[in-house]
Amino acid sequence: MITDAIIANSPALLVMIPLIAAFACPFIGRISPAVRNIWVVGAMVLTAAMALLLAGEVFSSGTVVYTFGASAPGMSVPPDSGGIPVRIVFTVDAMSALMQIIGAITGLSIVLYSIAGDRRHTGLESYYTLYLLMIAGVMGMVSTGDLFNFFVFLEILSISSAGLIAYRIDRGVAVEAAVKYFVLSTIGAMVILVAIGIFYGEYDALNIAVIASRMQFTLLDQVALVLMIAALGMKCGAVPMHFWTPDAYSMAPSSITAMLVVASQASLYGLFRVVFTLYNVTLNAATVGWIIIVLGVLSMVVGVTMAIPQKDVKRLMAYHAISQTGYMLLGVGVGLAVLGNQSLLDAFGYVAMEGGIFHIINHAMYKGLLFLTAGAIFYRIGTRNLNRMGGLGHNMKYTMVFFVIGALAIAGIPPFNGFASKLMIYESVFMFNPILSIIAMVVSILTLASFVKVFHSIFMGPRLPEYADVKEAPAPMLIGMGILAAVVVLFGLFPGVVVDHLIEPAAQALVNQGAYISAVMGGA
Amino acid sequence: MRRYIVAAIFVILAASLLSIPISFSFGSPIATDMDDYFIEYGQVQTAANNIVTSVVFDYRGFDTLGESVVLFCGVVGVGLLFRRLMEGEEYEDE
Amino acid sequence: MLVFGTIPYLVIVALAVIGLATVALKRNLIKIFLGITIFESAINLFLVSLGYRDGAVAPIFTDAPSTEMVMATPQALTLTSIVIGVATTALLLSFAVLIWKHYGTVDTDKIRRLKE
Amino acid sequence: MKMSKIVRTGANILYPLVLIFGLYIVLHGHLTPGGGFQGGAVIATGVVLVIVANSYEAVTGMLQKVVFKAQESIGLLLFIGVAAIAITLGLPFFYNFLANSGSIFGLSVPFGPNHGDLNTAGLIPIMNIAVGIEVWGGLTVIILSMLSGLDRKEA
Repeated sequence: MITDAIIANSPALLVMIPLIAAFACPFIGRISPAVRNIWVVGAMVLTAAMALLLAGEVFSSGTVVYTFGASAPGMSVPPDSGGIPVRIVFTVDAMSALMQIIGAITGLSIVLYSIAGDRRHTGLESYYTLYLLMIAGVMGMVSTGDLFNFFVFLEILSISSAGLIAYRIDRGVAVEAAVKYFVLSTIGAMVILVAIGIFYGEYDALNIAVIASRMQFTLLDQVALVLMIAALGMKCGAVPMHFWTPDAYSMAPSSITAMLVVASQASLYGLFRVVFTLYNVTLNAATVGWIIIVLGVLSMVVGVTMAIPQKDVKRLMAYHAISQTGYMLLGVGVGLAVLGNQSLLDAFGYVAMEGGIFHIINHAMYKGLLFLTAGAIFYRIGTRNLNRMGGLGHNMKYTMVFFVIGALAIAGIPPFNGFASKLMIYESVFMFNPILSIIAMVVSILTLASFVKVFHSIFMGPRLPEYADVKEAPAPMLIGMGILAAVVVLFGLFPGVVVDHLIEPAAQALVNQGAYISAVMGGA
Repeated sequence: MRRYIVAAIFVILAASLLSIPISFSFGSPIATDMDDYFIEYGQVQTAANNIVTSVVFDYRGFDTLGESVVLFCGVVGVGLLFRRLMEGEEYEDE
Repeated sequence: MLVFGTIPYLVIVALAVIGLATVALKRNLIKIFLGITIFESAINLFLVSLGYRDGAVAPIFTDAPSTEMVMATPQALTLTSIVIGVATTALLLSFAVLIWKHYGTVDTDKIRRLKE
Repeated sequence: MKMSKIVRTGANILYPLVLIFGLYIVLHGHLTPGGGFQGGAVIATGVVLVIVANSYEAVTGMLQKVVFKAQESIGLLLFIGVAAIAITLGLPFFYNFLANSGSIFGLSVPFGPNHGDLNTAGLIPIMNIAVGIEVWGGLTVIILSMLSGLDRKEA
């Protein structure tokens, strides 16, 4: 009875659990820090369990539709409404479920990491409240099937992130980074709202499925598409709009930086959802596909070239994050460019999209891991400047191992997960356009070179006198990093299983617009 | 150089936004089916005379929860920014 | 009435461009935040004017005889958008206070310590 | 900084009226223009009026941030709580199970013009009250936080 209710309401509970935990967190935090930590970890474990439960449901029996406030969760279309959903509908298909798994795994490891890492700081109950709200924002963004609801969750995500980026208020630079991030993301969100208003004015609907089924691709729709791509591209840190990324990523606490990676991927999910589900074949797929490919290639090249001269380890990793976002855009963009052509899609389009989508989950894992190791190093030695580090491999062996795993994964070295997704991208993109594939490989080599340098300057060399008594990172931090590292290795060892069971349904769900529409509107 | 880029962006933006007045006509919306449903059935279904409230709290109640959460985020964020730091609490060295 | 049907949206476009121009061209943080607020207002106006029908009344049933009513959803969306705007503005102004505390100025040219 | 006696007395007289007006807007959200957000904002304006008329130091003892923070959390928990009751009844989140049920706030309303009854609309008035409590607390906390963040020597 209770399990039935939980399964039936899992899409709502996925957002409700972090929200309720966040609302109560200021109270709980007054009792004692230990109780608060248990509360936050418990809420996160429950959320992760709910995400896995829901994902199991989605991957076994197809898209889950949850209608808020209807007489039954599946009743998205009221019988007397003439076939239109009037309420807010959560539409969880394979792609959403994949993003929820990413959010759940990363969120859980980050929270384990932060209960050790931030013990000596003030304002922690606000910190965890905002952290839980960030989780709720990500989960809501990837689950919702309603454009305005998407905007609301986007704002929840940006406001909580902005507060957390400025967490280190004793330094002006952190506040400055937060201002930069927040001004840009507010404008981005407002631009998205203009696009939503345009859709509303044209079709009198806010549900993605309804708008998709009525899409005419008029002049207004083209304007809305441009606005959406620009705003969501900015939120995910693609290159012409990337300038907030290094500042925000380097100034936020490391655990928040790892979460910001997931947040930017939720925006990437939004971009894919708009392009594939909202427009699909009505748009000129080749043109828009090439726009996304160009964004991706620019991100790859500019990101990696900016990364190489950086002295601040987190700033360097932030530029690498931009560069890796380029791979996802490239893979999915190639899939979009051949969307209308079934034979090309079968030949390499699906593989390219699967590579791009696989890279999303891989990137969240290894980049989160790298930022967490950077945070552990900062926690122990108090600097992020590469020139002042050295010889830490003697004292922080586990951190070093985790860093090596993350660095090899980001550089695309087998047997780690970055290799699996990059190989899919190289192969399929080569059939589409060899030059793009070669650029991607060169960028990967540069990434490896950059991380070899970083590894050498942090861990190698003689034991420095000022770091002689540096200890290993505390155990909860290592557990948090260990979860991510284990996922990185597992995905790298068994890419076939992951691709078959998680990635391929997600790619199919993106391409198959008709299934999405009929899931909401009941085959209408 | 930067000024020219900004100016170019503005021209593009204004031009694209001008498609709104070209396509929409104030006072005569193009499609109205969802809102006709609200006006016709909202009063009976939710028993509220104010259709806007029935949309805000019933049909789109989840949005309203989201907007309260946004306000909560703002409040917690402002509280986090104006907190008092502990004695000797240091985050960075530079 | 093509002209009347166009003017409100033209005003909205003008407001939006003014707001964004303030954000892009001003150097004072407070003015930048004001620009964001103006842009938000333009969008709120846009949303609420989408639902207007000529000669219709507010969608609230009272003892007054029933006539045509304007669309209700845009008003709900605008309400949400306004509240989000309040939270945004509060956070932005807090940032401005903190920046002023650290640097003694809110001029973006003088406070830019982050590397480009 | 302290305002003149006239302003302070005026604010003290106006404050209860503002409070009652705000509560009216909150409670009648399902019948007249208004609702939880608007009413909560009106009440918070009343609090600001008191702060502006008296000096900040004089009101900090009376208006404690902790109380308003708790009020905000309670409002939100009430909101999500009443929305979640539906789950325990086997209905989806946010289902308005009180509307047209005959119990509290449960009277039915026929279609068309009528003069309205406070005892209608099911969960909507309860949610309005919850949101009103939340906005009242939230906006007050924002104002108090920002005031406490200012350097008192400058003011």
